[in-house]
Amino acid sequence: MTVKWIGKRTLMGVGTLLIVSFLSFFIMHAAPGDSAIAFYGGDAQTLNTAEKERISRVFALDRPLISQYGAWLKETVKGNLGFSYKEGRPVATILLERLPNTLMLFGVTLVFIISGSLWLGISAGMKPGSLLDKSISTISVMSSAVPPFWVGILFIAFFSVKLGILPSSGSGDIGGNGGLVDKLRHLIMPAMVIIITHVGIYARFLQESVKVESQNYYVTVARANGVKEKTIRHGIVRNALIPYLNYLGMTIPSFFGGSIIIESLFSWSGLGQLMVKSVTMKDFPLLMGGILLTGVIVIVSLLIIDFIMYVLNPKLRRGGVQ
Amino acid sequence: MKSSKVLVFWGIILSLIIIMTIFSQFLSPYSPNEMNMDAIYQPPGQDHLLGTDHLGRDVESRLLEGGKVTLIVAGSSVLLSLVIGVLYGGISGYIGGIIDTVMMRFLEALLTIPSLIIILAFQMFMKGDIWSMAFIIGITSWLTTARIVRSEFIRLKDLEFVKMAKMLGTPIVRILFGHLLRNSIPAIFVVTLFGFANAIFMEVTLGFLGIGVPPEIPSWGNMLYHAQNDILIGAWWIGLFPGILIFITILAINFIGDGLKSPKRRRLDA
Amino acid sequence: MLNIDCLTVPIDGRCIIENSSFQVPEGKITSIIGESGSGKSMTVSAILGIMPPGAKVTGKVYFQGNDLIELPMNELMAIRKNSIFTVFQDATNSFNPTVKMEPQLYAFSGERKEDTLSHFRLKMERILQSLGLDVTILEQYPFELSGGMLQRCMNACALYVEPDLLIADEPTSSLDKVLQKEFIGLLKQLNEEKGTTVLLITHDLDIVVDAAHEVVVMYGGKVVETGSVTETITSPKHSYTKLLLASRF
Amino acid sequence: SKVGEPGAKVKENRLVYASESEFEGLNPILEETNLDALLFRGLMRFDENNEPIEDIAESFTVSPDQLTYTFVLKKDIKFHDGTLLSSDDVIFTIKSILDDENASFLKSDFTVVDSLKKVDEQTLELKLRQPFTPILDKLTVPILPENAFEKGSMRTSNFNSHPIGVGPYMFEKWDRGNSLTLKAYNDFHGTKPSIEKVIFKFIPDSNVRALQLKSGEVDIALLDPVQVQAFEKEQNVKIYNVDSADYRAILFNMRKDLWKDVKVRHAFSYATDRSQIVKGILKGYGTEAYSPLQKHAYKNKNIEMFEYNIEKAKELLDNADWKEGKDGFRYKDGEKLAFTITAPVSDSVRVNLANYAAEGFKEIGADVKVDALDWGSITIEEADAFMVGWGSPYDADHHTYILFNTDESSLTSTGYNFGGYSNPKIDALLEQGRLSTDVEERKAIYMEFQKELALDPPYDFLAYVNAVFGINKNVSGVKERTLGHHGSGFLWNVEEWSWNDR
Amino acid sequence: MLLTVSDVSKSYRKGQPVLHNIDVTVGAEEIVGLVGESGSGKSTLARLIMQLEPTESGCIVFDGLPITKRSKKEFYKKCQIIFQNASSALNPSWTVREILMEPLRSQKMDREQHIQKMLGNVGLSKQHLNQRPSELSGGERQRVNLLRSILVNPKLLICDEIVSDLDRLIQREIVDLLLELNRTTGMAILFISHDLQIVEYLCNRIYVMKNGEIIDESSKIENEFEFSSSYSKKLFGK
Ligand SMILES: Nc1ncnc2c1ncn2[C@@H]1O[C@H](COP(=O)(O)OP(=O)(O)OP(=O)(O)O)[C@@H](O)[C@H]1O
Ligand SMILES: Nc1ncnc2c1ncn2[C@@H]1O[C@H](COP(=O)(O)OP(=O)(O)OP(=O)(O)O)[C@@H](O)[C@H]1O
Ligand SMILES: [Mg+2]
Ligand SMILES: [Mg+2]
Repeated sequence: MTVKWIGKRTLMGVGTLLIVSFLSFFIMHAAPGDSAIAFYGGDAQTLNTAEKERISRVFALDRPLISQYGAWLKETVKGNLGFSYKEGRPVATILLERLPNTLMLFGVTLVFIISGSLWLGISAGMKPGSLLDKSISTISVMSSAVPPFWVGILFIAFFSVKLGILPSSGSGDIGGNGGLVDKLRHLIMPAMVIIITHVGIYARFLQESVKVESQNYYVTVARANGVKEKTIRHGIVRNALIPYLNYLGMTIPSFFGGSIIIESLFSWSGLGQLMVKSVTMKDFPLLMGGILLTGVIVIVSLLIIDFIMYVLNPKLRRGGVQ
Repeated sequence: MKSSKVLVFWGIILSLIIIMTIFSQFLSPYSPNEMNMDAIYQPPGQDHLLGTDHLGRDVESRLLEGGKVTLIVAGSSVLLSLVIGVLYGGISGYIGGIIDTVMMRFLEALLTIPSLIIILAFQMFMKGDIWSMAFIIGITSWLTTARIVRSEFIRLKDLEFVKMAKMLGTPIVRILFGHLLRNSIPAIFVVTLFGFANAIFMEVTLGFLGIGVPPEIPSWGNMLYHAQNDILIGAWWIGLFPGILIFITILAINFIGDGLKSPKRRRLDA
Repeated sequence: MLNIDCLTVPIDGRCIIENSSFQVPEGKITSIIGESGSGKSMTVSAILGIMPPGAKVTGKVYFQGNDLIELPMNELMAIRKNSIFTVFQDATNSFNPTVKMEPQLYAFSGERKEDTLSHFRLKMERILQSLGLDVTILEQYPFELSGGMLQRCMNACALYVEPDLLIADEPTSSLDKVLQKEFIGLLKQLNEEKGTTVLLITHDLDIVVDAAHEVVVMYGGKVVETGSVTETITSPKHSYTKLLLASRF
Repeated sequence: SKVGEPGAKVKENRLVYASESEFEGLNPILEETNLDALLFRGLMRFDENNEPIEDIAESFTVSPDQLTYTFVLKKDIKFHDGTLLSSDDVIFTIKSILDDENASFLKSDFTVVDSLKKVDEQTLELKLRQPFTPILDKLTVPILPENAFEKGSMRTSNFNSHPIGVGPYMFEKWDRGNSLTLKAYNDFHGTKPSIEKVIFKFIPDSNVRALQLKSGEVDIALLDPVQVQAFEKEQNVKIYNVDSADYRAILFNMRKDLWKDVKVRHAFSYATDRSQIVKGILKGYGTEAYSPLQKHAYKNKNIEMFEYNIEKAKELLDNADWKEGKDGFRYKDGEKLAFTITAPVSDSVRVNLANYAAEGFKEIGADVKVDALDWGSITIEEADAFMVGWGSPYDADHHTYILFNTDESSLTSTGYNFGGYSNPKIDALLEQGRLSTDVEERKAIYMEFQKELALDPPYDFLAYVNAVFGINKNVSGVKERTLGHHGSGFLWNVEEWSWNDR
Repeated sequence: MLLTVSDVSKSYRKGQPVLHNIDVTVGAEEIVGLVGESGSGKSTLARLIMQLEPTESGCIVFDGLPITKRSKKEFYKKCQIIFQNASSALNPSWTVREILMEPLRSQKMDREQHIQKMLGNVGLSKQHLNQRPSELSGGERQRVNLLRSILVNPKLLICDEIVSDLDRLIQREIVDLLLELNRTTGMAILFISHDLQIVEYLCNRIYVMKNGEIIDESSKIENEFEFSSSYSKKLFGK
């Protein structure tokens, strides 16, 4: 049953990826603007019609869209993501350079956001009306009401310029060979900013669902019959996690969108920055590769989340009708 | 009881902000675009209550006028995303089956592409006015609403009163609106309010990327965008005030959304 | 054993229970009957101290000499754990939907009495069988069982725990006649053999006549009549009781 | 650097440059980067006065008909990989630029080249289709080593990420998204570099660049005009306010009816308050502009400078039949005096300029809007008006012929005449300036050209913007020269720079 | 026969049939009872008849015609169900008036008046019209439910344990109302319950279910039912 479920979900994931590629390909191409100009970036002013046509021809941008997509898909299925227009290097190489950084930032922030929000959300939700409960609901809203880039600039001004204890940009020391400690030092600030501005909302969400779950009849019944508090809490958390995970799954993609700004502020060379750049330059092969890669990351995360939900929710596992 | 007091308090705050921005024309001492190269970076004081910015424009006037823009962008984009989300999620949830599966995969796919990327791709639409900005934010932010509406519809669809309605021959439109939509309102309301806060952020974020509303139109977003340069110079007032207003507005919306969610609004079947 | 004095419960300005007093004598089966919505379940909630938000409780609820309403939370919890077991009215919603029956039943019964899991299994299997349930239900989830089955699971826990005071709110409402009889039989047996005091809420007069010693009649949030079963059945005083008795099929 | 990086303990002999953006590749004929001067050298090179002088070329001769150039190369110039540079490499470089497959952005510079001939390893002959004095400027193009390229497109070559040149610094390491390190090349044919390493650190955010300059994490950064003030008190940073030939102007798109009447163009030129722009937006780091050759030796001071004059502007509009309506805006045949200035969003100074100008035009009854768009979304030929930035410190022909000649329309030729500007007199002058070889004659031609241009303006010139760099106080050897766009070329003599304290 | 269920089977999970080979008929103007062990499949059968779930095998014929997708609409005009849980069958955000208007949507008559006239039949008063389901007592809700179904003028009404959670007095009221309706409008009723006294009081014929099968059937003869199987005998204490 479980194996079958995973198989089915994986297949669906592949289908989703296909839709993602199709959509992004057409959205990007349908987007107004001339790819030849975009291609020239800062030199765009020194570009005339003849040049534009020439560039379009070189990159086969003058072929019909559907055949371009077909060609792209064929290459991609073969495991070849093509060459970046701008850099001329294989897309896969470029992406792989960025991937570790992105996974690191994504992974670290996600781990802290999840563990932080679990801890805060559960402890606050279990004591409705307590000081902790009230302060978490207020502080979480407050923390999520400050724009992340503001927090970032303040952090730089304080930790880098004033105290001089943390490097303000980059994903590794420029002179060194990029050891792990060095990497982590660079990671602290961008990760902190994302965590601080996000953890509140998730904690809040969990807190709410813990509270709602605690109001359930079965909790009252268990309490009234002297069931151990530990057992009761265990059951509540288990059920409260389901909507929480659902929400987490729904918002994971926005991590990539949201982190773009943080990445550019801290010059953290991740996929988000790369994608923004490739959109503005209309570097389609790179962009498609980037979207596909984030797509894989997102879909794998969703798969993991769905799997946890599947384990937590016997209704899904038993294939019963709701 | 207590929560309703909170509701009233934040409701008043929010309406104050809205009223202030609506009547910005009468309240602001200068025209929001009036530039004065002799009065650049003036700290808050006599002539300019909240100081001036890098083009010598009055921060207070821009703040009021900008609020209008930001709130219009946020408000109408939320409205748009609400309409799309309700329709999409409603259809998907109500019809179910293979159509639902396909629609949900499609939605998942859209969810996977960071919306900022889509917005960047379509920034051409932003040319000109704030409505196109609202449009573009709206069209990229309906996904959560759609998911929520869908799950609400799926939940409600199985309830007996909906089954009864089908048996009573109630027309489908009435089932959709009268039974399903009307009972999803609490849930939709909450996501919509959070969506409002999100839209303000999106406006700010786009401002940060330099692709927000046109530069001659003031908005909290592009004020904040410029203000990041001003921090270094020490012109704290340019960023502080829009920052505070965004903060308070989002806070107000959050608490209102919350207040409406938590009281005993739960249905008897819940 | 249980002595309720002048119990009043208002919620949001509306009196759900008004000035009600009655007693549950030790070692007896006392039954509450009454109109639906008259406050029977709310009385149980008041006894256990699990009121919905916004509700206030005034009056006294003496249990073994302690006023439960005044009692600090930890002592109340100790009493709930050691002396009282309650079968709630809504059996379908009394279990955590995502946990299998076995750990849940263990938490309700075995764990309370600090029995080992294997000891629990042995005893529980016997009880389940006596209630016409298969042991395989232990491996199932609540949503896979019908309402009647879940009700019997709760009843099984009550029989397992053998508490000093058993409160049972409509314990047989989803059971058919045969199973109903069987459970009432076991209840009487428990009362007779272990001396368990029982507070039984039901709308089935046959059960009252069959099982209870004492009866309390509630109507519109008030206790309108108390007395021994035989007395009340033969010569009802309050007009509602009269009506109720007259309306047998 | 005071931030606790490993290098902080021993002050390393290295220079960290805060780079605004990361490059996609380092092939100088595919993309222009500020590393080019460090990694590569060309036949010619601009000196302190922006005159082309020999670099790789030992000497050259020009045929009397001005069509054939013969270059003799210096001996023993070695590429960073040790191979000798020969005339084959020069020919290869120019041919690659002309090869459509490579889509080089430099192609239009060399379309006048008719043929290239190798005479021997050290000598080559370049033939032009027509006389073209500025060809020497163009030949400052970096020379690429032919045998470093595999077969196939240059676009996907490994060279682009591991470049080889003959410049004073050679490629060492490229940590993508983070930094790029160059190290001194000891076989360099010019002055041997003193600083061991030059590191380009990619910091897209201008604030962060400034903050890092403050904290000492970087040694050089280009500053926004508004940021400079904050550094004036700073002990460790020296400000270099470098003159540049880089001007900003509002391009009138002559395809729009509005600009057909020269009175209207004049009116808007008069309605531009340039002194306020320099003072307010550029914070004094710039000069008021009135001519495209203002930073050139051929500058003409005796032309119309469009001194700010609202009354005159109004009068001109009145004469052009744009009459003021009740709402304060002007109308002609029921049409409102309105247009939009398009500006690239990535350039905040241009956006600010557009904004300020637009606001100022309201005073003469024009309803002017600003569109700040991404480069990819801008089609200059379709805009009403565009905020251009041109200006070259080099030959007078450089940023004039391709901009204002009728035949250089961006739509039909390889030129950059975006606005479809056409004036027979200007055409003739530009043509003469190109063909003439006599310095005095050329000067006269370009003086006349500037005068004529003011009478029939293609642009509303706003200001020349200086490049303001903040540099660590201990770096010496910086030589200022008039710079090109966006402070490019500031590192032109980096091999002569050195640290005082290391 | 008004309703003929022949040879219907159903299982939710493979190999565990909930219903097998069920044959049930309801004649015109007949009141039929359906009793049986808890979990024996009574509610499932009711849902199958109402086409709320697909049958696995067998067929259901109403008024001489098998019910298909296309005839479903017509079928619902003649056959109605009342679920056990009265509250969840009413839209919580509608008033009683709106709820009662629902079946009358397409009718041209003065609907308000019609409803007011009918209210009395189920013992509700005009003031209830403006209340919402949450403001009604359980008994009242069940009556609103009943009234709504009756407004359709069905030929057959299926009642799934509609009185189990109510007290005797309210039970009595509702049962008497059903009898009255049967007498005046000739509406047939399939009454599912485990309350034997009510079934015996109300029905002309009774089916007994156990383990997903109909194990017994008996008609009322001189106010008495005759059962053959041992389970039914035990159930009815005979
Ligand atoms: N949380 C609550 N808030 C407000 N009113 C409530 C709440 N819970 C119950 N009531 C009301 O209190 C009254 C008594 O409810 P209770 O559940 O005690 O009735 P009951 O006698 O147990 O009825 P039944 O036989 O139907 O179970 C009802 O009118 C009910 O509507
Ligand atoms: N959705 C479902 N999924 C799986 N099993 C189900 C489902 N619905 C019902 N069942 C099973 O089908 C059997 C019959 O259920 P049904 O609800 O028809 O019983 P019933 O006769 O109405 O019982 P009761 O008197 O308790 O209401 C039960 O064993 C139940 O567990
Ligand atoms: Mg009750
Ligand atoms: Mg049932």
